[in-house]
Amino acid sequence: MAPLWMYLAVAAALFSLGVFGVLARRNAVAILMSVELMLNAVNINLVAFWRYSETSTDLLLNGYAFTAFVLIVAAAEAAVGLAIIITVYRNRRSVIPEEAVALKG
Amino acid sequence: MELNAITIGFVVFTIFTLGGGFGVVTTRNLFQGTIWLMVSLFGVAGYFILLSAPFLAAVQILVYIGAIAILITFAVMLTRSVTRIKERYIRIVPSFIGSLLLFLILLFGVTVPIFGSHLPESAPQYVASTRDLGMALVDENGYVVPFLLASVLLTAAMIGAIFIARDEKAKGG
Amino acid sequence: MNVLNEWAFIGVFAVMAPVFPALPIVIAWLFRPRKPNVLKSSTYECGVETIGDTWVQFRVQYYIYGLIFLVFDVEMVFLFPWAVAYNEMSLFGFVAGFLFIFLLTDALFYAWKKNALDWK
Amino acid sequence: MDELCTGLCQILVESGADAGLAQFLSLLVGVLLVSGIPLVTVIVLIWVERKVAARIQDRIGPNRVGPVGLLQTIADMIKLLSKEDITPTAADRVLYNAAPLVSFASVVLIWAVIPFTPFHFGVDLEIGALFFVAIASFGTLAIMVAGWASNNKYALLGAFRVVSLLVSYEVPLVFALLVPVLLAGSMSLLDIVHAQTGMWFVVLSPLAFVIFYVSSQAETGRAPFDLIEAESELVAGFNIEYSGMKFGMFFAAEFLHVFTNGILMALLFFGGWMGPLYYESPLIAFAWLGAKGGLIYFTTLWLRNTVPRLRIDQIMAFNWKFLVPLSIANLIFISLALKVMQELGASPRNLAEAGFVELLPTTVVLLVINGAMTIYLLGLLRKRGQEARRESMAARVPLAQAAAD
Repeated sequence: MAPLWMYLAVAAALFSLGVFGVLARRNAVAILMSVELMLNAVNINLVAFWRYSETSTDLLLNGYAFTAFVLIVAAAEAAVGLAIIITVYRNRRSVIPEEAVALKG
Repeated sequence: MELNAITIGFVVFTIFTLGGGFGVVTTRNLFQGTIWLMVSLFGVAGYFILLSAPFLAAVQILVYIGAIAILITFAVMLTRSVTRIKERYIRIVPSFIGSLLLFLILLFGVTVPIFGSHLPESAPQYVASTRDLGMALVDENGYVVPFLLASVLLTAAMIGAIFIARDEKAKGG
Repeated sequence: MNVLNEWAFIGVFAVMAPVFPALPIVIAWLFRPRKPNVLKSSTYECGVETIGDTWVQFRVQYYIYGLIFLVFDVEMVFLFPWAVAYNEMSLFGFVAGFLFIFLLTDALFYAWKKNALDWK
Repeated sequence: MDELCTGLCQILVESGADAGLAQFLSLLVGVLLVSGIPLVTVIVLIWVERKVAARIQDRIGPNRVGPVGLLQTIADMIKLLSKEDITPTAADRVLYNAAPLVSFASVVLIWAVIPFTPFHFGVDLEIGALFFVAIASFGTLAIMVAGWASNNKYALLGAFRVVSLLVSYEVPLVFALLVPVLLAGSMSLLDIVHAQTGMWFVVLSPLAFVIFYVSSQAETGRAPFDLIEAESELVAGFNIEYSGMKFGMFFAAEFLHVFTNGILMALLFFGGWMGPLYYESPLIAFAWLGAKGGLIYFTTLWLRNTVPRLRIDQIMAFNWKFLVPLSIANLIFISLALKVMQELGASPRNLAEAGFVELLPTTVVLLVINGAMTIYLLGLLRKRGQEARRESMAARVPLAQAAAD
């Protein structure tokens, strides 16, 4: 079994990749994908800590269930985020967030 | 670490996860970016299997590769001028330095203390099953409130997204 | 270890599964004739030159179907564990599950009433 | 399969092989054995498909190559091998070549969790039922990739329509799948079959089976949902730029998927390998599974060759306004009835240990509920059909008058 710190290191790398994408990419869809990367890095951490921690049986499911909730939030975020991008694109012909500062159409 | 199935799996999934993530942030073409994202998330699903959470792995594949990938490709096609953006990046240098710093902080801040901590090097034997999760979801002392809140969140997301995305001109009535 | 053995099987299977279709394709690659020309490898259309690139714009209805599907698909994250544990629950288990599904059905009916389900 | 792998592993280790290598080799042998079944089946399936289609259309079908044309598929394969393989210059080469592989692999991979007999199966995953839904989503993505990577308007348009069809029909499919999972209290396919010892699930919930059947017909792109092959509208759909063996792989994947769905329905609703004398020999059990799956497969072929294709707006309306609400209502009613009966003590909580007699009250109640729903639905459909007919008549009257003038 791979030790815990390896999972954490991979998750940290993935999270940083996501941060880089969010900060540096110009395209809103690419930024959204980078956010998904960050959320998944968090999920790796949650599951890894859940697997490696010896807590009482009451708390046995916390990491597991939390991951499921993160999945749901990620999906909701993707759905609404992409809808907003499509609408902004329709109204302003642009998918670059910097160009859509004034939200008043 | 000796060479066994788990090690091989870990290495393969690491290549998938980080390689895919690298592809997402560097690719010029957003459709390929979506595929890279799926490669990365497939790697994450592999980690879930290594961590004995196969249910989460299956759900990860179902939700991301089955649904979110499709949704992103639809959105990419709907915003077609996307690939014609000449520059991929803005403020690339500060972003790079910032994220590199973040990575180092995370690496040393999170992983180093673990070496000396009480956390066991090998994982405990008992693993919660899908049935345990199901029981906890409807338990008053468990997750019944988050369970229903998740439903409210999804409902709100769906109504909101449909409201936003609907073409006003094509409105039927 | 036992659990992971199962997944080792799935892993080997997953590596082998693309090999089966790849084999005939590779064999075909060895035997097939190669007489390429520009017209053959141009984009297939009704005999005329392709105008513009592939990225014709698509209707938003595709996205809306994808969206509703996404929400119902994500719902499965909780409904499958709920169904697996269902026989051990009390009546409260049914009520919680019912509320969960009912709230999402609301969203479906909203989409229905707004004509978002129609293919326009 | 487990004992076989372990046994083989032991023999290899005793003969001096490295332990890890021995394990890998024995797993490989297991994989080849399990995957051999679908790979051999698909060759027969193509022949069956053509023969049945021919019979329904009052033709003879392939009858030249080999006895009753049995070797036709082999001949076809040799023909496909000799075909020139054209990759359009505008295509994205890597993704273009990967798509048919993923498409076929996603179907073959489902067979890893299918229990052929009580003791012979690849693996029995705890999440088996979810596994095959998750794996099937690779197939959807492969179609999307194929359409995009071809860099052709029609291919992309076809892929979009097909993918939106596939994802739409996955919703009722999964809701219908929840019913056997809920009744058996497990996602493992082996447990689901064992839970049907007393009563097949098709009797407990015929509506769930019908929903599953219809939506899996759509998932495989068969008539009346065959947008994938809507030649007249979409040239040929997402695979227009594919030729030779790569096209053949999409084709084989579709055929295999139909039969796989037949087997899955036999497992989920028709008691899998159960039938008279199944415990006598694994071969009999295997034959029962094959017979049930084959019968369901035959009905899908029959349906495919009988009904005309629907328009895409009709397909979508049928799914979202009829099938999805129905599958949700079906799940809610069945779970409510089951819970009430369990609380009253009239229904066993563990179906695997319940006999036919213990399950009788449950069966009767669930059947009554299903019957009531079916009658209500048929009435609803009748009303809607009449309305639609009236509307279309009303729309046509001015046209006819204009034509008469």
